[in-house]
Amino acid sequence: MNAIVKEIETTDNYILLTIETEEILNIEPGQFVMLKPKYFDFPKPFSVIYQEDKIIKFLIAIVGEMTAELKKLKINDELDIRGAYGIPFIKKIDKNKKYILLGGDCGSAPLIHFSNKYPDLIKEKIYGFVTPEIQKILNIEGLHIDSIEGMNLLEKAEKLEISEDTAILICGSLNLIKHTKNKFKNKKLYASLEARMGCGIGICKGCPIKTNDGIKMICKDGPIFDLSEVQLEW
Amino acid sequence: MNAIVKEIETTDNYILLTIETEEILNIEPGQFVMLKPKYFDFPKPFSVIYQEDKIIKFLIAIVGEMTAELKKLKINDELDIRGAYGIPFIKKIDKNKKYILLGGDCGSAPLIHFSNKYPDLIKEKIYGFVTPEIQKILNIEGLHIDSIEGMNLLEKAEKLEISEDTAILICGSLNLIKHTKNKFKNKKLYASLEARMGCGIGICKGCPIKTNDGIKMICKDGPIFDLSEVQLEW
Amino acid sequence: MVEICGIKFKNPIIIASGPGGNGKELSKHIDLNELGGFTAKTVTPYEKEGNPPPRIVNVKSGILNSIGLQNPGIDKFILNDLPFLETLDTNIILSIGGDTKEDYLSLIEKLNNSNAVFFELNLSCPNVGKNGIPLGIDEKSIFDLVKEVKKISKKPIFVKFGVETFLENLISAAVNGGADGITLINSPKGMKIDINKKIPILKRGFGGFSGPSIKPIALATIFIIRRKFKDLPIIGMGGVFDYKDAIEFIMAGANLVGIGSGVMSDPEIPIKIINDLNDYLKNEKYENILSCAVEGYYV
Amino acid sequence: MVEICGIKFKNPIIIASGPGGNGKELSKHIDLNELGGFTAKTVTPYEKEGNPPPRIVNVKSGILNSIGLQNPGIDKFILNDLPFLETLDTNIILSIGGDTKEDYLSLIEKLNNSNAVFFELNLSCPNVGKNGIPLGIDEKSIFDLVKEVKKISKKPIFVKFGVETFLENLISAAVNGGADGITLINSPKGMKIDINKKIPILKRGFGGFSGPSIKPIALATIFIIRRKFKDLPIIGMGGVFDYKDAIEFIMAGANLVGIGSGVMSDPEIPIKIINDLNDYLKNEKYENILSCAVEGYYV
Ligand SMILES: Cc1cc2nc3c(=O)[nH]c(=O)nc-3n(C[C@H](O)[C@H](O)[C@H](O)COP(=O)(O)OP(=O)(O)OC[C@H]3O[C@@H](n4cnc5c(N)ncnc54)[C@H](O)[C@@H]3O)c2cc1C
Ligand SMILES: Cc1cc2nc3c(=O)[nH]c(=O)nc-3n(C[C@H](O)[C@H](O)[C@H](O)COP(=O)(O)OP(=O)(O)OC[C@H]3O[C@@H](n4cnc5c(N)ncnc54)[C@H](O)[C@@H]3O)c2cc1C
Ligand SMILES: Cc1cc2nc3c(=O)[nH]c(=O)nc-3n(C[C@H](O)[C@H](O)[C@H](O)COP(=O)(O)O)c2cc1C
Ligand SMILES: Cc1cc2nc3c(=O)[nH]c(=O)nc-3n(C[C@H](O)[C@H](O)[C@H](O)COP(=O)(O)O)c2cc1C
Ligand code: FES
Ligand code: FES
Repeated sequence: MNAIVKEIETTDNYILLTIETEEILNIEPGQFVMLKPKYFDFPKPFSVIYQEDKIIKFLIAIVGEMTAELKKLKINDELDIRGAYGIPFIKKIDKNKKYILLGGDCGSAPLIHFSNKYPDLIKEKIYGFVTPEIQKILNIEGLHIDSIEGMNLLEKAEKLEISEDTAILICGSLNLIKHTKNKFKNKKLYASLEARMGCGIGICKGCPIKTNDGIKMICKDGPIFDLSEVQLEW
Repeated sequence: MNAIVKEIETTDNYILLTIETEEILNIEPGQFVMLKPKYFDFPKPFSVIYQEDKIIKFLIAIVGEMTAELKKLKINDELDIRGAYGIPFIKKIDKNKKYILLGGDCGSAPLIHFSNKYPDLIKEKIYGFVTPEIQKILNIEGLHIDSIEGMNLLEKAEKLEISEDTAILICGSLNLIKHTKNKFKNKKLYASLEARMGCGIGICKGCPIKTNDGIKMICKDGPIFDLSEVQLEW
Repeated sequence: MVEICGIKFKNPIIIASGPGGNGKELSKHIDLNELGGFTAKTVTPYEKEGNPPPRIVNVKSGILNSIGLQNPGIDKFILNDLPFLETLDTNIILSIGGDTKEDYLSLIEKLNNSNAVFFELNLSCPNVGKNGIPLGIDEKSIFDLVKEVKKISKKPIFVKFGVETFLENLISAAVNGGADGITLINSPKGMKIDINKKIPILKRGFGGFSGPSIKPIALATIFIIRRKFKDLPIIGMGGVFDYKDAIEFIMAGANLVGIGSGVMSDPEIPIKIINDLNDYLKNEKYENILSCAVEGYYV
Repeated sequence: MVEICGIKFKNPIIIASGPGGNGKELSKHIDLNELGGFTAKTVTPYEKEGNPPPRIVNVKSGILNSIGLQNPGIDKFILNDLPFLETLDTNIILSIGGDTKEDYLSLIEKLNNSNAVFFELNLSCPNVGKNGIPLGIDEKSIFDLVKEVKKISKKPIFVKFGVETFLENLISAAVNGGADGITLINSPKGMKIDINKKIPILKRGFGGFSGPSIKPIALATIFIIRRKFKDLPIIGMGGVFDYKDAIEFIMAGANLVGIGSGVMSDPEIPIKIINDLNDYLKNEKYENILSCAVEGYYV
């Protein structure tokens, strides 16, 4: 589907991108879309930080070729978008618990979306970034800036107090996920996983994760998983 | 070199494109540049209809992949440009003659450039287009619209009267060139030739033309040739 | 609209083996019944869990994949995947892969009574073969395999090849063995290195390279083979993303055109191609676009 | 900064044979003395006028060329081109092509006293070979040719190959014959069809395919060969357009990196790469980026 850029704010390493889609794509927090500039042949997966009607916002870290191109977008430039894909967080998580949201860098995007839509399920928000750079484009409650707090996200996570009715929902680096899983062995932990994707819809077998129930696809069976059901190492 | 789009006017089949280059490229009428949108890997040759300081204008017919992409350009979009290449018309032609300019479609571009810079050398201008569509973006003296004149460019060319001090300078389809060459066997005829090009600077041997003096490259040894020195068929 | 080996296809567009899965997921996005055909992902005698991630790497106008033939194995395939495919109103092609001749024979036996129209022997599995030489690049193995397979198969046999130096000899071997058609091309080997980490991105170093980048190679391969084998049914594929690509493949010599990576890029691509091709063919007869190579242009 | 076969190169970036011509034209656009080396366009015993136009076709992220080895022939080359090349303060590699062993021997004799550093045997000329099998894909011919050439050559011999099925056997033959190094890859065959005219755009049907599209194939080829031949000097090329590409080639196993189509796209690309690579190498030692394949990562 066609979409056009409505607004784009950038810092050296981040983009806050607002687009308008041709038709409404209903996106539940945790779902992602496949996105590409017109002149790319294959799209890549991006979570959504905000969606209402035809407006969708993304928070994107500039890490490689396509994200560098996304940074160059100007207002009215066209994109291809398809989705929403993946299982909404709300469909997999235990709704009787309150959630500590642990976002690493742009992994915070779907968590921000989630916290806005389901404020009652939230106990604490921690959106971790290394430097204050992100504040230029993102001004929300819950920002954890390593250089300001004097500790990084792993250290912050270590210090979390988790009561019986609390669970953690993580989206960030594999390192963050593993570290947290290790620390809170008997707690309810969910993570939204990432993988290089081909199709985004479960047909190509490109984004595998080992689970207790065999190999699953992160795009179709995730991206959110209960950490007790997956093996993070292959 | 970087250039940005300053203005773009389009019809169904044509583009009048104005760009501003980073630095001044001095372009003599008859010379061409190698142009590409940023996301193409290889540039293509385009003549220039106007250049002053950093401003360059092109008249482009939409015929295939790259020209279709050029049509989508918006103001401030970036392009890669290099040049000017090829031998200026003025360096090859007989300056003691007056010229009938015979342009077929966008082949008119370098002729328009030429007639503006060397008005004293011009006897007649004929810029042939099939339909009046071009008038939406090009309003100049010399337009020959087949559907208005009730004859096409070949028929028009047939009717030309050529005195001793007159020569013809053609830029258009191979058909137009051959036809005119055939009709005016003993006259002084020049044509600016086209070819699919790789480098534009004579290194790749990609744009050959057979001449009385062996195989030459249209990009480096042309694009203008005295029609008595080239064989148009291979 | 197209007939090969006595089988009618409503249009020449089929899904290539692999990137489209086994239909169930894709059917949530497009109507598979509109397709000319659907090739299932290569199935092997036993379950394969496939290669460790990453399995997909983006490169210029293409992707590298290292799926490693992940598949449920023949028995689970018959139980869980085949029944769905058999409900479809489109021609099913079953792709099979193995390490030995016996593997292929047992797979055919188990699938012989399905309503699939063709079998496609995928001889390009990385781990297939004897003495380190994959079946797919050894004339004698190809001939033997196809001959044996033909003895028991109730369906026409297609053999799928990659780009090889003496490809026409390999295809001759397949044809002499009794192959009814061939599929061209399987993905060439491609690689990308993470220069920051100083390691290849794929754990095996290289993977299969597909998408628009390989289209010129696929076309040249099909064109050259079509010149030598005027009547051999050819399923062509490699970077088909729009109807113009499909027409190029048909003109180069393909009877059917497979969409692989295209359906990954956008699951609606096959349907768009079918519709656009339909419009195009309203002005042109299908026979008129068959084919550059056979017509002898510049041959 | 790089030394192979006893020859020092100021940097690992050279111009590949063909797309850069014979230097004179390119020298109007860049300073050739900044290059690690310059490979002249393949020269043959007699003048070749090359193929009829069109010779260049643009495809996705690449070009097809059908130049047909247009060159002035060895005698005019020596008269008109070699003297200019010899004035350059960069290493000259002379690429030679012929139809027979005798062709190569006579070319070497005529060029033996030039100040070029290497000879490169281009065995991928379309019209070269015996019994229709090009020299470059026949082990015995390669072995014989290289052995004879080595007897008379005063310079190290590089052999240039395309992507072939049993490439390592061909390279072994060259090495056994005495080859000092190899050049990988020559352009694979590619094709594009004009669907309006219903004919291939190139009159010969297909042409040589080069540019960023083929980069993954070139890298995989070099990587696989480097694993087998740990110490063989390799000149790598195929779609190098920026310094990151060059680093990938070095990591995959190339000692020198050739720029072909890149210099056609923009003549300044080689200089940009040299400068960017210099900056990169200020932090990294050259040895540190040598090389994924040899270091045994994921091998
Ligand atoms: C479900 C899902 C949701 C995502 N949501 C977001 C988001 O909201 N914001 C955001 O900035 N990024 C998000 N990502 C990651 C994003 O897809 C990658 O950063 C992007 O594809 C990189 O493209 P590139 O061409 O710039 O980088 P490349 O040149 O392909 O790679 C650069 C670096 O990024 C890493 N990388 C590449 N692809 C992925 C991937 N698919 N997932 C994780 N890391 C990758 C590589 O390891 C490499 O180090 C998401 C990924 C998934 C799977
Ligand atoms: C010196 C020179 C000056 C030129 N000046 C202009 C100009 O001012 N305005 C303009 O509109 N065009 C000009 N052209 C032609 C222009 O380069 C082509 O139209 C363009 O490259 C087509 O690109 P494409 O990707 O859109 O078409 P493609 O998809 O490559 O081809 C579409 C059609 O265009 C024809 N074509 C392709 N390349 C060329 C070419 N290099 N020359 C002629 N025909 C070609 C093909 O035969 C085909 O029928 C010039 C060409 C040359 C050599
Ligand atoms: C993700 C992926 C998985 C594939 N799996 C198979 C397979 O199981 N069997 C097979 O014969 N080919 C497989 N292929 C190859 C395709 O069928 C096809 O031959 C190749 O990708 C070229 O076509 P394309 O450019 O349209 O993708 C696979 C390709 C991709 C990209
Ligand atoms: C226009 C053109 C001409 C070429 N001529 C030759 C040649 O004369 N001899 C040769 O060995 N290779 C020739 N090649 C192949 C290149 O040297 C190189 O191997 C190939 O193009 C891949 O590298 P690239 O992608 O950087 O161009 C030519 C390539 C092109 C594009
Ligand atoms: S990306 Fe294709 S299966 Fe997940
Ligand atoms: S385009 Fe390369 S020589 Fe003319």
